[in-house]
Amino acid sequence: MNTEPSILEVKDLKIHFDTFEGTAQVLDGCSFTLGRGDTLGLVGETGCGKSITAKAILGLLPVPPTRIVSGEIRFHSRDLLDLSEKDLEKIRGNQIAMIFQDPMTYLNPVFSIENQMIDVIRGHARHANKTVSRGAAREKAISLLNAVNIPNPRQRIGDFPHEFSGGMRQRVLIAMALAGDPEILIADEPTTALDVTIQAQILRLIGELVERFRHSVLLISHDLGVVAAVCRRIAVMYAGNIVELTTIERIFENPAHPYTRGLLRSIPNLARRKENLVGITGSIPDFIEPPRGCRFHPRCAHRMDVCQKVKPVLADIESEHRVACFLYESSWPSASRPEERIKPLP
Amino acid sequence: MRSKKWCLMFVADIGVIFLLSGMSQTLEIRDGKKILVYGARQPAPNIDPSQYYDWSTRMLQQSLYDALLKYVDSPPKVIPWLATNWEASPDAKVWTFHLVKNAKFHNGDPLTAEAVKFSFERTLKIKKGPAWMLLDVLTPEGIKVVDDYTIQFTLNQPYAPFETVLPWWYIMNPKVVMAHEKDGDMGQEWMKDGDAGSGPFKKKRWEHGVLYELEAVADYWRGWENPNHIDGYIFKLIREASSQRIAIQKGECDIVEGISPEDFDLVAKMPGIYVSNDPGLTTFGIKMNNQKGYTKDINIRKAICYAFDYDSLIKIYNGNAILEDSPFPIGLKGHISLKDKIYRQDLQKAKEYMEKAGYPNGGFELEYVYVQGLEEERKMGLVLIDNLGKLGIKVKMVPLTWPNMVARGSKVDTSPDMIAIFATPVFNDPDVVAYQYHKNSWGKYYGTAHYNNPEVWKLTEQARVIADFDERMKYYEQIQNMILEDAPEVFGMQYNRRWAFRDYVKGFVFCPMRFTGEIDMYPIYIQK
Amino acid sequence: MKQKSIPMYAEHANTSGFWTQWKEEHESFFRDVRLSFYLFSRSPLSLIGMVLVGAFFLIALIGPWIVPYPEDATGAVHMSQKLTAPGSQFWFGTDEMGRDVFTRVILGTRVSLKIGLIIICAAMGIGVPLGITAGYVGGWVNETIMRITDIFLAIPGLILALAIIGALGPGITNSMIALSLVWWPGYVRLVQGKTLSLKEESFIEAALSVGAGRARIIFLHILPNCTSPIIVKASMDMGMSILAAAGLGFIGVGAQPPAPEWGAMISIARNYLPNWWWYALFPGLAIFVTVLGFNLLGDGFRDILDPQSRGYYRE
Amino acid sequence: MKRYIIKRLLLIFLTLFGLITVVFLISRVAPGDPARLAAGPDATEEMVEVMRKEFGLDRPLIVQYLSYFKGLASGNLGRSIRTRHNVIDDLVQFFPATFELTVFSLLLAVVLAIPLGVLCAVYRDRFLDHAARVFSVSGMALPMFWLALMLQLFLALKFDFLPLGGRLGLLTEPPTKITHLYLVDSLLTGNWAVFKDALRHILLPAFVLCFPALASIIRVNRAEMLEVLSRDFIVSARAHGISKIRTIGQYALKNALIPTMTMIGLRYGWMLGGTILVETVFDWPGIGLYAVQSAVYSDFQPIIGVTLLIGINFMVANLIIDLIYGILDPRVRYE
Repeated sequence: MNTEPSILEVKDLKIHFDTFEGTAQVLDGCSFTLGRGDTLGLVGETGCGKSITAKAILGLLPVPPTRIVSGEIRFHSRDLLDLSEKDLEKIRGNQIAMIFQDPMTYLNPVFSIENQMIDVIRGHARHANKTVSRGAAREKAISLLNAVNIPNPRQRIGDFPHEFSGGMRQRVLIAMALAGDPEILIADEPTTALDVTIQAQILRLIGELVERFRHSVLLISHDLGVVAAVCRRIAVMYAGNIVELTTIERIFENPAHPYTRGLLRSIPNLARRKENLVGITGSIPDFIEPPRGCRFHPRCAHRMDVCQKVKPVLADIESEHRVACFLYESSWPSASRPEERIKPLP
Repeated sequence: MRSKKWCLMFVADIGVIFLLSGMSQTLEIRDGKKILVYGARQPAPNIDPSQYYDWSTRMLQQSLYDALLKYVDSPPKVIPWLATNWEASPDAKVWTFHLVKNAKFHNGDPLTAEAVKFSFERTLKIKKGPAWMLLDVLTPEGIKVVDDYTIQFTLNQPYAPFETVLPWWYIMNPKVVMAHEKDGDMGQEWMKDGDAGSGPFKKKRWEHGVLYELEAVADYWRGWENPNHIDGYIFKLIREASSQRIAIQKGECDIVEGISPEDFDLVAKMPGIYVSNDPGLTTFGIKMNNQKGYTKDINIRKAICYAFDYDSLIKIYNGNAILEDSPFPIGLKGHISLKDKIYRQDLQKAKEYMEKAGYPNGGFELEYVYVQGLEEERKMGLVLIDNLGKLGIKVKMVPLTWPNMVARGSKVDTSPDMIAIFATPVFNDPDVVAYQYHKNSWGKYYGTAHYNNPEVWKLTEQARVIADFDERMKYYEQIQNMILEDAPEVFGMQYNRRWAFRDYVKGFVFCPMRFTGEIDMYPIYIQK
Repeated sequence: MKQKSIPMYAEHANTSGFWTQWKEEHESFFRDVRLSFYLFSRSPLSLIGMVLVGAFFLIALIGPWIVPYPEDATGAVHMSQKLTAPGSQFWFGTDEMGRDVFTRVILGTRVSLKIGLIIICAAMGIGVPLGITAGYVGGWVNETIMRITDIFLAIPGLILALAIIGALGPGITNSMIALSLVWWPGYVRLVQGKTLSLKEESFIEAALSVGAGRARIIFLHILPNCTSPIIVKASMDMGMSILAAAGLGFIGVGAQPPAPEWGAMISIARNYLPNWWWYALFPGLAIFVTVLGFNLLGDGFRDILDPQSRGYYRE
Repeated sequence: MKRYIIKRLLLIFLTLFGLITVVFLISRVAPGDPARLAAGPDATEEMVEVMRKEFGLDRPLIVQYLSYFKGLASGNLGRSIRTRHNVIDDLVQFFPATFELTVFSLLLAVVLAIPLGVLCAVYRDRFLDHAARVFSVSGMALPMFWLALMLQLFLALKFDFLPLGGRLGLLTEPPTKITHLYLVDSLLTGNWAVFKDALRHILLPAFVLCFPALASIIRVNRAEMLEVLSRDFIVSARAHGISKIRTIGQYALKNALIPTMTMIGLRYGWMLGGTILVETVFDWPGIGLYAVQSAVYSDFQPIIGVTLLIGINFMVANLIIDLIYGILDPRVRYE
């Protein structure tokens, strides 16, 4: 379906976090790609490293205490991790934009929407070595607000964030993200803080915008349903690792990783309401002293000896379906057997 | 020297400082006029001669106003001023004064006997400031204008020291004063900052809390003796002694008063500065409550007198003080030296008296009250703690504000065991000091001892009405001996009055009748 | 609840299991303590503060036995050696009465300690009960107490203290009274605010719902929960009150001679500047170091005890 | 808004009423006899009585109290025994000096402290941050009067770099009185020599006075900046490509300024309190010095007057700060 070359490639990204109790290995070698017009959902429990990944792409992690230990983030073949702050500023919003979880806290409460949007628009123009007058920027802001279906944008643009409802605020944030006409839109839990009905509206809006502008989208959510509504592909994360990466259809039809299965089972479903909802026993592991081998093994019903010693890599089990689990070792191509691909942990 | 060390420490900064340092000034010459700057600590918020006096106030009053007579020189003498000559009746009750004919006020009005009468009446009616000096002996009815230039005072009772009081009763212009009368206040409100005088200077700039500037009256009725006389002076308020010192050192001030004894010694050695050093009449004593507490016992009082280290008083003033040798200040008219009887430190005797009093080992505590912020009194208190400690007496130092201290001393019951008092005789007559020991002085600041000896009181009353001075002297000799014997207080010392001058300031005449920092600016001239 | 659980574990108490269990049970507490020590030890400034305050208390305690001329602080005078420069005999020089400045500075710690402790205790003694009453009872009682507090907070403390001393007369006791009288409103505000917020907490509601009495709630629940902010404030105030008392001493209405109070010493010493600089220098340094110590310690305490300001390592 | 201001003003009046009552009661505890001071050292009992009457001290306490409020309504704050002037006249004369000093000092503190606070937050745990923290902690621990003396010692006495005290040089004529603030007046009249002189005189006292304020404003601003910089909207601003400088200098600073303003308002009041010490050292003819001298003389009308004036200043300043809040933070609603 989509064969365009990837424009964003995250390779083996490892991020550590220094706390007083020790170093938390919050991202442990995470890799994925995003093609033009591609829509990828990143799913996992809270704290599994989804947001960290998103912020790392835009260089928004505070250093210290965060440390990017290794890996690459290639955007149009440039490694974003090597870029200076100045160069990153040119990319942020202009080429990669981000929509955030809680529209209240992500809008500056003491500036009007007008001011904030004009700043963003003029900032983008400046990065492109153009100047935009305040008036022109204002017009553009109004048209953007219009595009995200805010009623009476001309009247409302001068209002302050607290004068908008939650859904409206999210629309404003989306409009701001669109201001630079970015290639990639990263949406970090864009609907989590919203009512269910509003959620649907916002998701529909994002879907429409993707159709219209052909953005590539990286959607981050803990909710499989949300991801399914927008994305074509999905990456399931567990404790700093991507454990399964496939299309949205396959994940529902044929979930491979035990964690993915558990995740699916824990979704309330009208069709299955007679069955008991099954959660996954145990909880997210300690990041400071993570379990050896597969980080999921303490919670895994299918755990084997190898799981406790060697970390499985993400490997194809069929086309467009990659899983990191030793259960599928047999279907791995010989080149990706663990003994050859990774060293056992010390 | 230490200052060298400082310089070395901050040698790096010196370049910058040279660039930015302010120039130091000498005598201000403004439009060719010689304006002298006097740096003083005490403000003069009310210069009405009928309302108030203290040293700063009186210094300005002496410049703005004239009186019938004037105190000059040391030992002090009374010279004719507005009055050319005067006579007293043999019983010292009727006094007649003849005025100069050319005296005129600053606005040009002639100064006549009418103005003299008005001024005396005003002070007596308002009952403030110097009124107490004559309130007992003179009523407005007793003042009579004989003719334009003759005035006669008839006293209620004979009062020999009358003429010595008059230099402090300044003559005001009735027209100016009454033109500013409000609600029958006899111009009190306006006169606080007003000028209704005839003196050698007139008011120029008045900035309360900062400075007062006066300018010389070019055609002063008495004329100017020296052609280089100053054309005016600024009475500048500098509240800190150390700042005053810097000011004279840098030449920002031409005269300063009241800096610490150490600082006086220091500036005296500096080029371009000289320091005057003259014995004053102000006595320091530690008054003891004669009627209450431990100090009621004369033996305790004597023990304290013998325990006190008198030499430390001199040390506190770096040698610029003399010890009293009589209850009357040395240099005051009527003083006799009682060198052999005066108390000096003698711990043996002190202990004997403690035994007599029944406290051979002490074991009690006495209060020492002094004026908040008066450095010398504080130091003397510290000496007292040290000295009386040797008798087993503990001393508690209690600093009070002046009014609180006087309030406490006003009654026998509340008057402290010991209280530090500086007292300056206001006029040159033995009566002024003798009367401090009279019952009528009880409760005043110099009467806080509540001295109780009716015999002394009787002698004092008798002496003050006698016209012949030699006759009076017999009484005062007896009085001094009796007071000393009763040891109502620790007779302390008289410190030297000192001023620091820039060397081009000439003509200063010291007169001990003037208060601490007070200078008569009339004779001052400049010679470079 | 906790007490019940102990015998349960006691069954296998002879093994290390008990301790493991107990530790797990109190894990959050241990984590807190560990965190506190970690934060405190990570902050060299807090440690310096602790050392300074420790030294201050120690010197105050043993002062009279270590100074070379203890009598110089109680009234002895030696006029012959006045204003001697610092040297081997007098480390900090002598003052205008020939007394050893070093002795007086060292013994000044006692005066300052006394001043600080009394002011803080008095201020707490007035402020804490009023604050709890206001916060707990609420209504017009709260209104009245807080309005009165406002009056005292309406002008800077030093001015009000000056006015009070102007009436009572100068002296160390009066300045302590004056400063106590201007210091308590801060505690009322603090405690009242804390009480108000605690009242809304679920554990108070829980205590109320099982019928706990008023006194029980105040002493068992509210007061202990106020201790942390009170300790933080008190340790900061300790320094500040010493500073304020020194200020009063400096303008001449505070401690009186021969008490070796630092502010009063400087007040006199300023007349001997610049030539006899040591006299003003050392007492001032003593004030500075003492107050610095208490401020640093207070800062350190706040970092530990006040969870709001922690947040140092959040994402 | 209007209702809010009126309500606040009413509250201020109420508080001032309480304040006067408290100070008035305190003042009458005094054992001293102010009339005696006014009458002079040698005055007779009769003369003291005259003074007592003149100052109204012979009347019962309650009458004095009531008549104080009566006088207050007509702007009469009683009379100072020490200066013999009406307190209101004294205050009018001395307050501009204090106002000039405190406002200059506060501006100095704000201008220095806010950029420093921002820099410390941005360069957290770097050298500048540590240096500023040491500075601010010691700034609050330094006895103001001692710092003043030491600066005098070095800058004025040893090196004659700045004047020792006072508002103007001894012989400098004050500028034409327009606002009574020498710096402003000399500028208005274009009198550069006087302006320079006034500036040289105000530098040391203003610096000393602003020292604790500087320290605490840096602290508060740093803490608030850190807090704001960790907030989500900063992340989103950055994600939208807004430059770091703009994010910090505009987006974060405006948020951080809001709590900082409270500290600035408080500090204005504390500075007024600090003038007691600073004016004493620098011989600055303002109400602080006036208050100290009055207190030492047990002269109470001026003390009540100063208390009242400073109280008004403090509370009005806080009201202004609260109104500025509304400008800075659109979420604030006055009710």
